[in-house]
Amino acid sequence: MPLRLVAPEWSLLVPPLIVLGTIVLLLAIDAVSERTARRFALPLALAGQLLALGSLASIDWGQGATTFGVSYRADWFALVVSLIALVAGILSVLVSAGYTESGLEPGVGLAEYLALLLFSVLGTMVVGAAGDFLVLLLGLEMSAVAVYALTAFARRRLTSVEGALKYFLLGAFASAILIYGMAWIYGLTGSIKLSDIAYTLRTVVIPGQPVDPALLLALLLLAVGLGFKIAAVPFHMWTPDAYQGAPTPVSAYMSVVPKVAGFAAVARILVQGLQPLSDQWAGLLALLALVTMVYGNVVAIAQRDLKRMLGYSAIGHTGYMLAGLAAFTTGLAGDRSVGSVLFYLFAYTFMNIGAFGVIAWLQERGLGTTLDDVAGLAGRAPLAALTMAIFMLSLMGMPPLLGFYAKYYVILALIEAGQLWLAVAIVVMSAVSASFYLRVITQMYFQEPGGTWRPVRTPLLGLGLAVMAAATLALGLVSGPILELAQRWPAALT
Amino acid sequence: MEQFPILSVITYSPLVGAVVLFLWGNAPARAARWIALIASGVSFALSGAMLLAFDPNQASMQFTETFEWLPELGIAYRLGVDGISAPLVGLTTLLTLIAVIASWDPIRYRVREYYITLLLLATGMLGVFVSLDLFLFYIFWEIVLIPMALIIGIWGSANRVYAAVKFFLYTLAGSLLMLVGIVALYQEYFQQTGIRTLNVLELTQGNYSPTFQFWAFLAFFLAFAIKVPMWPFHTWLPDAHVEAPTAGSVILAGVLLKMGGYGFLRFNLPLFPEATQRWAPAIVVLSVIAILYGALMALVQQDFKKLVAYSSVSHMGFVTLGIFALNQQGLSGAMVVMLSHGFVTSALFLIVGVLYERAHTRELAAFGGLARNMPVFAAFFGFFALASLGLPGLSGFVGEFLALLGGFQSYRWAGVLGTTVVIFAAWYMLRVYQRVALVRAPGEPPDPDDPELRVSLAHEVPPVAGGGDVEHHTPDPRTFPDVTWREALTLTPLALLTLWVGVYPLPVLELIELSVRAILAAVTGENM
Amino acid sequence: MERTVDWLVVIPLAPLLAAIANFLFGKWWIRDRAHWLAVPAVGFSFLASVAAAWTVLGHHQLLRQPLYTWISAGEFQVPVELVIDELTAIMLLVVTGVSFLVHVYSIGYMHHDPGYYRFFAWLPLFVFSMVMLVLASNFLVLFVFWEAVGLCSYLLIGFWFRRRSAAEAAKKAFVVNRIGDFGFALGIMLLFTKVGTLEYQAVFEAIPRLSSGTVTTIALLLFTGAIGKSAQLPLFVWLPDAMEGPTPVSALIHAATMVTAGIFMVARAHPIFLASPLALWIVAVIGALTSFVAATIATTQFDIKRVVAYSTVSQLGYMALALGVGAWIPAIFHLFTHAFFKALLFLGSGAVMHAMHDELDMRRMGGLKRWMPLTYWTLVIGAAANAGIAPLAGFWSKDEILVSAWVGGAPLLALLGLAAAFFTALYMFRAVFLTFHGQPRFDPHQLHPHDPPATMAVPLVVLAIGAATTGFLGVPPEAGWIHHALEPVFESAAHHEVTLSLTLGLAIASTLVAFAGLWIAYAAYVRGTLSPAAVAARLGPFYRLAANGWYFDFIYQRYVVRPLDAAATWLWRSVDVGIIDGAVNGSARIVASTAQLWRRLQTGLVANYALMIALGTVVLVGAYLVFGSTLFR
Amino acid sequence: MSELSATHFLLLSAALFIIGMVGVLTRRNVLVIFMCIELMLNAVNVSLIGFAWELHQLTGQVFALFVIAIAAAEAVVGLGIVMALTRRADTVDIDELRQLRE
Repeated sequence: MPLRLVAPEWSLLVPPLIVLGTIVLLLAIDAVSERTARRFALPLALAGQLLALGSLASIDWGQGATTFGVSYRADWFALVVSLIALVAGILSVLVSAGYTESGLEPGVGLAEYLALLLFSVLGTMVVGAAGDFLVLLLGLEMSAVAVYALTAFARRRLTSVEGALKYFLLGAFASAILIYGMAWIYGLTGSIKLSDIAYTLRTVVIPGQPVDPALLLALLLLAVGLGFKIAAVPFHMWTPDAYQGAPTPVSAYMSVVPKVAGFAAVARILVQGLQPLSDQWAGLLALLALVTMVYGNVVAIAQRDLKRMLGYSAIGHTGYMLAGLAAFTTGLAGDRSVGSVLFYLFAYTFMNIGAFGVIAWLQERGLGTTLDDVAGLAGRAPLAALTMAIFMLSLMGMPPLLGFYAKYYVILALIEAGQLWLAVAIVVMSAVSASFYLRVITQMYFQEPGGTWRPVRTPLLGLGLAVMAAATLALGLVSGPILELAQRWPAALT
Repeated sequence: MEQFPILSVITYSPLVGAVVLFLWGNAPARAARWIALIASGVSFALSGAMLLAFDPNQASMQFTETFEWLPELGIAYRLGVDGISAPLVGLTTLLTLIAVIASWDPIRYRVREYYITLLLLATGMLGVFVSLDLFLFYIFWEIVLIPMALIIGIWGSANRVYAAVKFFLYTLAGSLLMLVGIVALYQEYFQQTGIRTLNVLELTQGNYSPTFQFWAFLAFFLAFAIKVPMWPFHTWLPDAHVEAPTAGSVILAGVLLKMGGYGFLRFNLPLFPEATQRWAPAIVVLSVIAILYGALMALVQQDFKKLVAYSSVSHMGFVTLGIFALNQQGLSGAMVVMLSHGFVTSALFLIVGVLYERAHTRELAAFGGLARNMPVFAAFFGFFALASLGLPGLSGFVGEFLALLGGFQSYRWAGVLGTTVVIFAAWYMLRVYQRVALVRAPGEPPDPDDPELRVSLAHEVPPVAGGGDVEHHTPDPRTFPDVTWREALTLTPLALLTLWVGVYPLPVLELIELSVRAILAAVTGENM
Repeated sequence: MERTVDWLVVIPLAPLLAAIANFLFGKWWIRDRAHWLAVPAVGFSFLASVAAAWTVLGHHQLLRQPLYTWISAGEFQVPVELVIDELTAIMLLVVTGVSFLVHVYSIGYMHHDPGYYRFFAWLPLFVFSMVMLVLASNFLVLFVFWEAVGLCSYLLIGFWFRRRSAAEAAKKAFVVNRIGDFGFALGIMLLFTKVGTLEYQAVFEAIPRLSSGTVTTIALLLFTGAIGKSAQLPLFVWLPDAMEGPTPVSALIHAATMVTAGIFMVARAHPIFLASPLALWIVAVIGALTSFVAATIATTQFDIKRVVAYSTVSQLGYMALALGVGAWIPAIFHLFTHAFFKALLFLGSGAVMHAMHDELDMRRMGGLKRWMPLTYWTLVIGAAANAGIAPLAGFWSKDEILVSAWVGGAPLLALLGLAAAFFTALYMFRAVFLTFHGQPRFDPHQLHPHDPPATMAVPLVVLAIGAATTGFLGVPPEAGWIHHALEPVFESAAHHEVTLSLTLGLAIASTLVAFAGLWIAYAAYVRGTLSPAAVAARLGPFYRLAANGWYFDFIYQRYVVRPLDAAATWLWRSVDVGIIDGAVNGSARIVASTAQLWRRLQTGLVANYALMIALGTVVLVGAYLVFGSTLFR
Repeated sequence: MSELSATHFLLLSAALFIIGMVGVLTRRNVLVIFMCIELMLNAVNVSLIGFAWELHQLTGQVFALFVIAIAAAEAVVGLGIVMALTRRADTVDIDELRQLRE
């Protein structure tokens, strides 16, 4: 019989295709001439992502259409993930502006840098939209591999390479474990399509009955692999090193987007694919969440390097988000678990990239990345200090900043799911975390400035910081619609 | 009919001032002061109007404002005042204004930032008192921490960073559990009624299981107990007070501590009546301990500010005692004590500030005989010292007597023990007054015809370490000028209010009477 | 019957306004014209009181002027209301009258003092407080001005605040009074809790409904207040120190205001005390002991003002004794007479001080008689009256107290009072002789003693007349004018039939005792036939006991004040800073050290990282095997 | 002598996977570690194909192909990083890279 080729629903693919196009263009102009690339790459990257962001509106996400069979899903979940990924991408480009102008060594194309960055954004979007293991895996690796390269971008600095190498080796190691888990699920359910897996499992798993140990093993392998991607204790070890080693703008980026990809994968795999096993994995997530938030927040206290401290704080926040997922109960409309996590990621994007952004801003001005370097910042650059203070307080979860709302929704989800103890753990850990976030503010406001200060102009970076600060300040007050959007996930994942 | 949103205006006019100052990047110090003065003045004037317009003959909330905010989570922007919060709003605006004036000369460093912080603080405090939505309340409650910590940490004295961080972390840790409590309450009410709301007035309607009440009460209690502060959660207070600048101490003592007492009245009692009944005895014990303990601590302090700080631990003990005596006299008394403590202790901190401006030390050993060259100062100090030791005819007595009477009616022993403090209060207050204002300056020879030997009473305990060597490197008290007109301006209104509430407290009592009765009705269950 | 009038308020108002004016404008504007406000004001309120007394006394009238509601919290209502009945009227006369004289006297005495205006601000304030105290219509208002009186005493005793001794004495007076007030306040609370009101009439009507235990408790608590205010055992220690204030203040405190408040309050609350025999008995015992102890102490003092001060304590003891045996009218009667001769004694010794340039030690006086005859004679009258020499004021009132004590079932206490009477005569005349007789023990050429100026002399004379004559208001005993005047207030009080023989017997006994004291004093200090030193030596420990005020101050200082300070310091250093704050900071430190410990896990070795991942997996597997596949669910 | 079944594939892949894992944990040479990871990935491929063979599907095998592609991509980036490393500090001993720690 003749072979019939089915054209995919291109309309659903517009946003990722725009990003892809931007990447191709970037590489093309880089190939054409270094100079034009240096001039146009940045605007191009920004324009491309903004365009993609705008194109999100062109799709009716409500009907959850799919293409490539069911492998690519354009549903609410995909929308929110792409949204966060693109916003994070844009902000990261802005944060990178200063670095790419001064920090890059000659011979290393700015275009490459941005291309890699966009690749990883693309990968994250793909993860969000993945309908089966294959696409999901491709997305994950796309987002990860690009970041391995980015981490090593400051090649002359050994720590950069070291961080990259650690990240890469462990990342590959974890991916292997992850894929092994996928393989087992495939073997046991006979499909790699999330929906089919869920369908098959429903027939296999009877609540109250012991589950097939092989299935459990597979679940564990997946958990380990994903736990690595989202930097959950004890699979977090790469995080502080990579964050500290990488160029600051990259740290900013990798502190958010790969995490988004990771959580998107967790949601797709566990919540959508392995939903029938929720009794098994929800408890597991709760345990991981507890360990993660405790370890991250406590160890952060002992840090003096800001990037490293933020690395540990990122682990702490992973803990909070995991707690949000652990609040998964039914997957029905009332269930806030995934919604709260999505909102948390959204909030986290602004405050964390912002925090790293300020550090980058300081480095532009010849300062280091330790606590002593921010000493007396309030006297020197009141606005910068204020911005940093806003991000710190937001990460701390102080109202009325964005971080507070995020935390509030997670706690809400937990308590509605009856997991009071996790909620308590969260607030206790917030108190602990306050101590090290506060230390930054103490340094900036209560101490006298030190170190050399080289005044330079970094308009784009400044703009980015302003945007993020404003968003952190104000978005909380109007968090209603965003939350509502994130809250539509059940329609997508069940 | 759409009424003028007076509460919002009162609450946000300081914020407006802060924003103006923030935008005006290079505002000169004078401009900053004036803007702050205007902003706080507007807020004060409006709150005065609000108090005049307030109708004491209805227990329900007045001047209410409501906007839907996050309806899906039952969160709305709800404001309103009753007899409990209205006077506290007035107190807050007044003390803010006084704080602005009191900082006029002493604050010379980063003036603009200072007033921005102060005005933010004002908005936060006002928000706490006017918001009727738990979410909104919590937001304001936490907002207050940041500017206060900044004021202590930036404009404070030697050991300020430690004090600021301690204040911030301690109070934050206390209030975070309240957040869980709030959400849990929300969920509990939802499961009962199917309504998602954080409206305090609505939530009070629900009846919750004793176990739930027990824990939720605890979650709220911790936050408020630390703010009050109750024994043994008080240790942040002396540090914070000692390090804070004068205006900071004024606000801290005058308003922030009241937030705790207000929290008890507004949330713990009406929301968790059974739990209140269950916890009351324990809390009364703590209160009595606080009353006596604070007084004893004040007895032996060598640092003037520490002394006043501990004395306010003792006074706030009356507040909690009165509240958890759970009877009309107790609650009214607690309210009056809160107001009176707001006037008197704030004034005492201003007094310390006056001295600090001149001597740059707070060691009692550095002072003496000030009544001669600073008669007006001595008069003010004496007046407020007497008010603080609960002399009848001044505001302190009315509140403390009512609170003690309330405590006595519910728990005899508590009343008896609590009353003993009248002795200690007199003792430490008069002792410090004598040390600072009477007799002679340190190093000054005694009055030639002072028949020292005839004193049958042996002398004070000699000053403990630190006290003795201060005289050398501090200016001679004999050279201090008397209070400036601006300092007098800050003290006079407080003095008048103290006198007024002491001599003719009826209007205040009537203002709070109905609301207090409503709360009691909610707790004891019988309808009014 | 009862009448509501609207002019009572002027009695307290006049001095109050004077006080405020002098306080606010004295320093810059009024200065040494202060007395132009104060003296007329007090005089005016004296006239008003006379008018009030006129309408009240003997007409069975009750004047009442409601002012405003002070406190209202639920059922707790406290109106401020001025009420005048016979008792109040008498008190008003004493208070305003004596105060007026003291004011006049002060014009001369305080002349040249830098704080002149201040003095004439506090003095009228004192009068105001005392007047309000007696005019109060309920216990709380009474308490308010009870404390206000304490405040005024603080201000006036510490008038010369530059002196440490004065400051200390003032503080001591206030704090010791506060100890009494503590009991008083509790009494009021208990009263309200039991009765539900604090209005005198309502309370007294409700008393019979209360259990005897409650009534006793209330009575004793109230009396605690009186112990503090009226300087009874064991709280009398503040009164002698109160001498640190200017002499007119002492006169005011001891004679007209302050100390009489306690006696007045008990008399005012007599229905409560009548309902509790036990309380009455305790009052009587304390009174008698006070009178005796104070008298012995007075005998050993050399500071003229202290002698007089202790004599006040002793006289107050008599009054308390009278109250204790239910002899209300004699108590008030003695209060009345005592006011005159005690004020006289103080102003007199003030005059002496004035002449001797503030010398107080009688050992450096002597022979003053020849320079200041007027002072001498007035003082002699005062001393005699105090010593209870017939027919002066003191004799009648004191004698009546002894009689009522005897028939009131406490003959022993009466004997104790008699003993006290002996000492009274002894120390009074000892003082007189030491001061005025014999050879001058100072250099007459250096300081030339002289009689005081008119402003001071006139009050002396007036008071002397009073001290001599007021006694006859109580003649004949049990049926004098004052008895009839006060009858209606104390209707409920029991009446004992007193036989004439008993009255005469005790009168003779006390007179003999008094003369005995007088004779010994004469022998010791004028004739010199008996050496005080020898007597003191012979008495040994007893003498030392008395000379040291029975060691009360010593004991308080050693066993109350110091330990309390020490305890507080310990509590602060070890409990507050050590334990409580230590716990707070300790928890923070624990978290920090945990952080330091855990960061070690991050070795930087990839192998360890991978190992962690592997171990993590194993642990999770283990968790599943142990807890089953559904942990936490 | 039994029929070749999925179990054999799975046992083989498990063995390879464990060997690779142990290698990663024990070896110190970056390249060796990387090879061990490749080994693990290939072990996964074996089981994928085993399952596919068992389920008579192509999916698993396609999946395996993609895994190989991913491994290749990782190899490129990884070797790039290793080159950067050797250029910067001429060592491939992972244990000497511990500037970033604690």
